[in-house]
Amino acid sequence: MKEHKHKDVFKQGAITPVFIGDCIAKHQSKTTVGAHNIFLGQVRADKIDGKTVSTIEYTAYDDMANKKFNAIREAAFTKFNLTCMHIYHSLGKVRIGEICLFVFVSSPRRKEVFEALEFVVEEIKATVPVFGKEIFEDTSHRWKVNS
Amino acid sequence: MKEHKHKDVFKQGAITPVFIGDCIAKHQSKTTVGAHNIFLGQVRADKIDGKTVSTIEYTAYDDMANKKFNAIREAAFTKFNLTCMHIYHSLGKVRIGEICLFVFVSSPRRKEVFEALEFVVEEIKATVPVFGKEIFEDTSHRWKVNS
Amino acid sequence: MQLKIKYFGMLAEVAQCREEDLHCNEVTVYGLLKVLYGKYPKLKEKNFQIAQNNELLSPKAKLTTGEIALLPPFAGG
Amino acid sequence: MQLKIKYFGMLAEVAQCREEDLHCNEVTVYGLLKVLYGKYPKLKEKNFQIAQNNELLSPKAKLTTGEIALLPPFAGG
Repeated sequence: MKEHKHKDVFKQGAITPVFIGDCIAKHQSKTTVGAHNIFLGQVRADKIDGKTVSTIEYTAYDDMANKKFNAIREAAFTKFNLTCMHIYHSLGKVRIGEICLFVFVSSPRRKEVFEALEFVVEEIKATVPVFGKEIFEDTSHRWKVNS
Repeated sequence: MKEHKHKDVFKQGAITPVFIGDCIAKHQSKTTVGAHNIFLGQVRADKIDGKTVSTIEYTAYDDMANKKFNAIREAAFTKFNLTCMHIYHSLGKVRIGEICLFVFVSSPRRKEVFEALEFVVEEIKATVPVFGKEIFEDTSHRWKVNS
Repeated sequence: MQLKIKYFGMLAEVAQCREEDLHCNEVTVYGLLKVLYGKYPKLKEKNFQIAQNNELLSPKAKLTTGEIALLPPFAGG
Repeated sequence: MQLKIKYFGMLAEVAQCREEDLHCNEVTVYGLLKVLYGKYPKLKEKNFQIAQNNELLSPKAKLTTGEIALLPPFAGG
């Protein structure tokens, strides 16, 4: 399973569209791939009690998070016929409109990527210890809970 | 429904990673969006009877294709809570490893984008009159059939 | 009835043209198919559908003057 | 038993620190919770889980010397 080894999931700050474009470009040499599926989580300007979120600050329990990302990765390669898979998650501050999660799965066939991507995203939300501090425009904050 | 009006689905030649990155960047101003889901169809170097595909040349029955793309678009906005949606499909020659289909859906919530993206991609495959000529390295060809 | 027949994909190879004008006394899809099979016997081996006004037609559907498209299996994406 | 307690997210606000060393005579998660609730009464109002060795523990699970993490609801992505 060496080729599936996970590294550098966490990135400091937002994940940029240029980084995502570069990642897509790198997959053009994989000519057995017929379908890519990409999930992007973007920070919303949610309004709560009249205040508007301006930034989310992410923290994680790194050791456990990395172990969980690896487990998700191994499970996805076992369950689905994937050629490759990448996960990137932000740490630190990400402003509204910026991207905080980038999951990228590739397979010869499209059916595999739809199922695999949803599986991976739901597992990340459920099992990876990442915490989000929603900071409002007035600098007060609230702790984010996934729904 | 004016804001959902469809235009310019077809693009001559491959869809580039830079174009996709730019399209993602343009969505950073949409701060009600929490989730994007992107499908990319990439041309595979399939081996058939000992010959390897090098290029697919796409043609379409344009009038009907545009009508079908519009119908898919309207159906997707009716069925799912989408903030926006884009479809791009190549015409002409696309080499192996290059991207020929780019579908991009965005919503406040992730559940919506997973369902919407699969719906849109399956509808495109089933209802849009696009034809693919798989050209082998020796310049012979075969007509592609979706599975 | 005056029709313009458009051939797509492998069907353009069979007809050796992308479109042609055709005068046809038949008024249904089924009738048109008989005419086309007579003109291009190899069409009988092909899997295709017929569309008019951007919609697929059933074999019993009535034709109207104008453009008709012969569409092989779709292969988008 | 010597433990290092790590507090994440809103729990670090309750404990007013990110980690601390704690000597604890209790050997189960349930016992540790009693100690922590005594030290930080506001923890009782919080929804959280306890992990050791990168795995979530049930209330009856045994603790071992070393690092313990208090984890509020996950909010990745």
